[in-house]
Amino acid sequence: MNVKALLAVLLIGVILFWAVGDMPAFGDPQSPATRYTGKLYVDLALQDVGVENIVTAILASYRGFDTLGETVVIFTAGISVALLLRRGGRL
Amino acid sequence: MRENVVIRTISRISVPFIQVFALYVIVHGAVGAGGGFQGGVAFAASFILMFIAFGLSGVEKRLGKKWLMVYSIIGIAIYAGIGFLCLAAGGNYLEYGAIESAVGVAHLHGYLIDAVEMGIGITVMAVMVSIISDVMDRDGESP
Amino acid sequence: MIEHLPVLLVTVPIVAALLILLLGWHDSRFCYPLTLATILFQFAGGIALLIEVMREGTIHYYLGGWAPPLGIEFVIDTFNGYILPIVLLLALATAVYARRSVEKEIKPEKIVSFYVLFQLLVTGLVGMTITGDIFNLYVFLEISSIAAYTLIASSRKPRAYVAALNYLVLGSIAGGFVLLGIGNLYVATGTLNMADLARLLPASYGLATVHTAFLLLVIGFSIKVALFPLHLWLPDAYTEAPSAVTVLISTVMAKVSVYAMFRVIFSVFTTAYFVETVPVTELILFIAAVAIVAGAVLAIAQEDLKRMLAYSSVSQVGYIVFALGVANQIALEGGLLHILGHAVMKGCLFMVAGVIIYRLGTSSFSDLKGVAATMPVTCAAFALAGASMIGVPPTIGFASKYYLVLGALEAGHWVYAAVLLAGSLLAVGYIWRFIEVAYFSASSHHEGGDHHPAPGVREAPLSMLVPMVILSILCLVLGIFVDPLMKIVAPAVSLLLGGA
Amino acid sequence: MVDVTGLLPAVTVVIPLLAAVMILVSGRHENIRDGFTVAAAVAMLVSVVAMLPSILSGERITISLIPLLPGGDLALRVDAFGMVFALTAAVLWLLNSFYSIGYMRSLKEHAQTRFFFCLAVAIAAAIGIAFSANLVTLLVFYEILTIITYPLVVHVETPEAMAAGRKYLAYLLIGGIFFLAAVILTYILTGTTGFVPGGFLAGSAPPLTLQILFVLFMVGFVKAAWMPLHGWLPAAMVAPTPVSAFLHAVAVVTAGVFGIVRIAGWVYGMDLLASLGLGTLLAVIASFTIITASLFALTEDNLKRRLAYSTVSQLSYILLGVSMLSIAGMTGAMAHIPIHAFLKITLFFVAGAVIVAAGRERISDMKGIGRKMPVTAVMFSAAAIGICGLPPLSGLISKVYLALGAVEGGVPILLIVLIASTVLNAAYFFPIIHTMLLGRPDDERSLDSVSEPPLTMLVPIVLTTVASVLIFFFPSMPFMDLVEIAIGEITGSVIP
Amino acid sequence: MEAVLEAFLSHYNYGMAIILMMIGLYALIAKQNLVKKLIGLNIFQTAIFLFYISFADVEGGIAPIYLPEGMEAIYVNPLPHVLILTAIVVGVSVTAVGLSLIVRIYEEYGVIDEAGLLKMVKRR
Amino acid sequence: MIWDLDFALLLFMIICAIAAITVRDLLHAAVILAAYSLIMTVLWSEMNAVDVAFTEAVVGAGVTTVLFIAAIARTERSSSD
Repeated sequence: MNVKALLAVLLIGVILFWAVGDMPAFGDPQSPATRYTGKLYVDLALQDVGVENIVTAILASYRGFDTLGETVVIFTAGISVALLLRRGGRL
Repeated sequence: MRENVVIRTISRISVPFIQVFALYVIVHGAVGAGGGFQGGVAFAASFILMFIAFGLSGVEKRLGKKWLMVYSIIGIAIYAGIGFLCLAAGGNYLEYGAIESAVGVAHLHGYLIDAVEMGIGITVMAVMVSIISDVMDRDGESP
Repeated sequence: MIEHLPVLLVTVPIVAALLILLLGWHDSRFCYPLTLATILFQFAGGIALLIEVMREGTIHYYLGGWAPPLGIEFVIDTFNGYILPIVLLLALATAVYARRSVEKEIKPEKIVSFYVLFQLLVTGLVGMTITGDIFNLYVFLEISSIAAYTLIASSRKPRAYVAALNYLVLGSIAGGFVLLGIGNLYVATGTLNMADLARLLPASYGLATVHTAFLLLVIGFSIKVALFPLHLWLPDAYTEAPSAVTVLISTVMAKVSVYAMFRVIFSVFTTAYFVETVPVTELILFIAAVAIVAGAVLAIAQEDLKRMLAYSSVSQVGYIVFALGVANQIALEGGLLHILGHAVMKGCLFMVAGVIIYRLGTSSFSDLKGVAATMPVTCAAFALAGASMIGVPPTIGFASKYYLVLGALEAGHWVYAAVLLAGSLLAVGYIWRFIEVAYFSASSHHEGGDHHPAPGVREAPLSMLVPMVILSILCLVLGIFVDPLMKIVAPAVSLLLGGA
Repeated sequence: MVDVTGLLPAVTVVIPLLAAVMILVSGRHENIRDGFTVAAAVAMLVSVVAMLPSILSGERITISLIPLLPGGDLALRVDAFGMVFALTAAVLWLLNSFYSIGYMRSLKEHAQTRFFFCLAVAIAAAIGIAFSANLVTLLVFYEILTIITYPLVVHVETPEAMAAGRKYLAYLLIGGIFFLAAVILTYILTGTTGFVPGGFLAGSAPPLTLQILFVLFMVGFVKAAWMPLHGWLPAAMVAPTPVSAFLHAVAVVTAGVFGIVRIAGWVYGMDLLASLGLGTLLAVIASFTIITASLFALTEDNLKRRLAYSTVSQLSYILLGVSMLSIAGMTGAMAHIPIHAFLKITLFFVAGAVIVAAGRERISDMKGIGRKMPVTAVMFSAAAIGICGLPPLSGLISKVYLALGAVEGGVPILLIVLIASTVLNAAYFFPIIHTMLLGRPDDERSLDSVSEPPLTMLVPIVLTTVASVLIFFFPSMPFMDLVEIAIGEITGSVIP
Repeated sequence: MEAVLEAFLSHYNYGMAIILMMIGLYALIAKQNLVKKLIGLNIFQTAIFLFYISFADVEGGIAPIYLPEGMEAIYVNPLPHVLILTAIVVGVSVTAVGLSLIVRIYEEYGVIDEAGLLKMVKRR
Repeated sequence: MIWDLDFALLLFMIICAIAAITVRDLLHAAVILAAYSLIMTVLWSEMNAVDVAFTEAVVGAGVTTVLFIAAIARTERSSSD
C-alpha cells in the first residue's frame, strides 16, 4: 500500500515538475497572467470600484459571486457539522 | 475546563478588544489588508477564548445556538439581498452600479462593499463559533 | 425578469435554503413543501431557459455587470441547456420521493438540516451546470461536495460515516487536482473564463503546463464521476447513503460531474486539442471499455441490490466516457442521450431499492424473494427501467447504445463496439439477479391463484411510487420519442465539436 | 406493387397491447381478464383479415409511426410475406387463447395474470415483426419478444425452469446483440435499413464483409433454433404447454425463420446470396440441423422434448428452402411457415391435453391412452402424419415445393436430405402413434381417471387439424396466394 | 553553473510547493490514521495555495493595495489572491466536515485508523 | 524578495510537513501543522499577498488548529503511523 501510494504520488509529482518547466519564471512581470487580467484589474479597480484594496475590489465586486459561493460553502459546512455532531435540539 | 481566575479575568478583559479589532478588520477590508472573512474569524476567536475560559455550556447559554444559526442566515441574506436589490434597481445581480444610479448617490459602491463584507463577517463568525462549539462539545446539547 | 433567470436559478435556492432553515427551526413541517416549491421553480426555470436557448441561441449573463474576463459570467448554450432540465427533473423527482424515505431514515431533529443540505446540493449542482467561469465551477463543485459528504453520512448507519469519509478524502483529492489544473490553465493564459480560455489556449498548446492542466482536470473529474480505477469511493457511498440521497447523487451529481468533464474537455480544450495535439482518445476508449466490463462484472458479483446498482453505475459511466473517446457526432449524441437515459433509469432503479428498504428494511437479495407479489408496481418499474439498462428496444437505453455503437463503428472502432455490446449483455447478468429473485423465486410459489402477500409488507407509499413510476415510464417514452429529443441533442453535440 | 397508407397495421399491433393493459388492470377477476384475451384475439384476427383482400390484390399497406433512430423510423408495412406470418399468428393465437384458458384453469396454475399479460404483449411483438418495414423496427419487436417470453418460459419457477430461463435468455439476448450489430453495420454500409424486395445490399461492400454480415444476421436469428445454436429450445420445454405451443408455432421460432427469410429476400436478395456462396452455407447448416435434430428426437422419451427436436428439424426445412436460391425452394420455405405452425401447434395442444387429462409427459407412460382420449389421439396422429409429409395434410405441399426447388436449384443432394428426414420423421412419430392408439397400459386401472380434456382445449385441437386438412385441399386460400405474391415481389416477376 | 542557478532561482518555489503537495498527498493516501489523513489534506491544500501565490508574485511588485494618489508602483497580480481566499475557506470547511466525521466514526467504532476500522466494519 | 530567506522558509516548511505526518502523537502533529501554517503566513506576506497571509494566519494557525485539537481531544492522541 505504501509503495503504491508512493509511486502514485511520485507520478503526480513528476507530471507537475514537468509542467513547471514550461511555466514563466517566478516573479516574471511578463507572464500571461500578470500581463493580461492581472494588469486589467490593477488598472481598472480604483476607477471601477473605488476601493483601495484591489483584492477586496475583486473579491466583493468583480468576482463577488465567487464570494457569495464561498459564504455558502462555509454555511454548508456549519450545517453539516451541526447535522453530524449536534445531539438533540432542532438541527 | 478548570476554573482559573487569571484566565477568566484576562479573557473578560481581552474579549471586547478582540471584538473591536475584528470589526475594524472587517471595515478595514476596503482600504487595507483584511475583510469580512478574516474579521469574522477573528470575531469567532473571541468566542473561542470564552469557550476556553468559561467552558462551553456557560457561553452557549449566553449565546444560544439558535441565534448563531440566525446570524449565519442574516449574513448570507445581507449578501444575497444586496444582489437582489441590484436586480430591483435594474442591474444585473450584484451590479452595485445599478443601485448607485437608482438611488442617485455617488460613491455608494464602497458602502455596499462594506455591507457585503459585514454580511460575510457575520456568517463566518456565526458558523465558525457553531462549528467549533460542535466539535468541542462532548456531550451534545441535550442527550 | 426572464433575462435574470440564470442567476435566479442559483440565488433563489440559496435564499430558499436559508428560509428552510429558519422556518424549519420553527416547525420542521415547512421544510418539505419549501424544498419542493424551490426545486419546482428551478425546474420550470430550467425548461424556460432551454426553450429560450433553442429559440434565441446562447445566453450570456454577466454577474455584477462585469464583462469577462474581469467578471464571472453564466453561459447557457445548447449543451447545458440540455443538461439543466435533466438535472432539475431528477432533482424534482427525488424531492418528491424524499419525503417518506427521509421520515424513516433520518432522525426527526435532523430533518431540517437534511433539507437545507439537500437544497444546497441541488443548488451547487445547478451552479456547476450553468456557470461559464472555471473557478466558479470549482466553488460550486465544493458546495455540492460538502453537502454530499454530509448527506451520505446522514443515514443512521455507522458505516455511512466511513463511506462519507472515504468519499471526502477522494473528493478532496479530486478538488485539489481540479484546483491545480485551473491554476495551470491560469498560468498559461491568464484568464478563468471558459470561452476566453478556449480562445487563448491554442497559442500555448505546446506547453507542458497545458498538458498537465488537462491531465489534472481529467483525473479530478474522473474521480468525481467514478471512472473505473478511481471509483473506489462510489459503492460504499451509494450503498450507505439514505435512499433519497443515493438517488440524488447517483443521478444528478454523477451527471453534473460528467457534464463538467465534457465541458472542460470540449469547451475549454476543444476537440482539436485532445484528438490531435494530445491524442488520448485511444486511452480514453480503453479505460471506458475496461470500466464498462469491470463495473458490470463487479455488479454481478454483489449480493445486495443497492450495491449492485452502485457498481452498475461504474459500468454505465463507462458508456458516457466511451462517447468522449470516440468523439464523433453520432457517438457523442449517444453519450449525451445516455446522460439523460442513465439519469432516468438509474434514478428509477435506486428509487426501487429505496422503496424496498423502506418496506423491508433490507436490500440483500436473499431477503427479497418473491417481493414482486407484494410490491407489483415497484417491481414493474424496476423491470422497465432494468430493460432500459440492458438496452431492450424501444427504451432510451437502447437508443443511446444504438448511437454509441453506430458512432464507434463509424469511427472504425470495431473491437470497442463489440465490448459495448458485450457490456449490455453483462447488464442482463445483474439486472436479472433481481428480476429472478423478485418475480420467479421459489418461495413465492403458491399453488393456485395469485400470490399471498407477506404480512406487513405492502406496496410503497404514493409519494414514493409516483416519481418512480413516472421515471420508469419516461424510460420508455423517451426511447420511443427519441427523435424530437435529438433535435436538442444534435445542436448540443455540434456545439461541443465546434469547439466554441 | 402499390403502397397504400393505412392505419390498420398499427391498430393490429396496438390491440393486443391494449388488451395486455386491460388484463393487468382486471387481473383480480378471472373471467373479465380472460374475456379481454379472447376479445383481443378476435379483434386482431378481424383486423388482420380485413387487410387480406388488399394484400391479395397486390397492395402493400404502410404506415410510418414515428422517427426512431438513424436508419429507420418505427414503421410498419404489410406485404404478402408479412401477411403469411401475421395471419398464421393471428389464427393460432385465437385458438391458443382458448386452449390456454382451459389449460391454465384446469391445472390451477399460479400467476395467471402475468401469464396472459405476457402472452398478449408477445403476440403484439410477433405481429410487429411480421409487419416491420425495416430492420430497426424488426429489431425493436424482436427484442421485445425475447424479453416478454422469458416470464412465460420460467412460469413454473422451479430451479429447473429458472435454469432453462437463463439458458433461453443467454441464447436469445446474445443473438439479439448480434442482430443489433448486424443492423448497425447494414446502416453504416448502405445508409438505410428499409426492406427492399430483391435486396439492397448488393455492391455496398466487399464480399467478405457481406458474408460476415450474413453470419451476424444468422446468429442474430438464433430464434430459428438452427444447430448448434438450438440448445434453448428443448430447455424451454419446462414451460406450460400453451407456452410451448406459442414458442413453437405461433410466434417465437416462426419469428426467427421469418427473419432469415426476410433477410434473404429483402435485404440480400437471392442473386447476391448466390454470388456470395451463402446458399451453400445455409444448405450445410440446414441439412446438418435437419438430420441431427431428427436423430436427437428419436432418443427422447419426453413427448414435449421430442416435439421440440422435431421443431428444430422442421424449421431448418425453411432454411433449406432458402438455401436452394430458387423460386420453388423459396416458395416451399415460405409456405412451410404456416403449414408447420398449424401442424406443430396441434401436436403441442395434444401434448398439453395429455398432461391436463392424464398428467403424463413421457411417451412410455402413454400406452393405450388413445382409448380414453380417442379424439385427441387421432388428431395427434393426423398432425404427425402431416409433419411427415403425407397426404391429406398440408405438410405435403411444402415438401413438394422443396423437392422441386432442390431439383430446380441444381442441388439434388438436398433431395436426399429431404428423403432421409422424412424417414426419420416417421421413425420418431410412428412409435408415438402406435403407443397411444394401440399400446396396452401396464396397469389397466391407471387409465380410469383419464378422459378427454375440457372443450376449450379439445375444440382448438380439432380446429387446427381441420385447418391443416383444408390447407391441403385449398392451398391457395390464402396462404399460397400470398406466398406467390411475395415470391413475385422478390424475384421481380409480378404475378398478381 | 550560472544558468542552472538561474533556472533554479526562477522556479524553485514551484518545486518546493510541489514537494509539499506530494508530502500531503502521500499522507492523504497512505496514512492509516484518519486524523493524519486530514493533516495531509491540509498540507496538500496549502501547498496548492502556495503554488497560486507563487505565480501571482511579480518581481519588485508590492501588495495589491493602491498607494496614495500620484505614486506609481508595480502591484502583484491580485486575482490569485482572491481565488485562494475562497479556496482557504473551502479548505477549512472540508477539514471541519472531515473532523466531524472522524469524531462520529470514533464514537461508533472506537478506532480512528483504517486497518482497525476495516476490522470493525467486517465484524459488524 | 530575498530568495535565501524564502528558500530557508520553504525548506523549514517541508521539514514541518514531514514532521507533521510522521509524529506519532496527533496533538504534536496538530501543533506542528500550526507552525507550518505560520511559516506559510510569513512566506505569503513576504510575497506581497497580505490578505491571504492574514487569512491563513487566522484560519490555518487558528481555526484549523483549534478544530484539530478539539477533535483529537474527543478521539485519541496516539497514532500507529
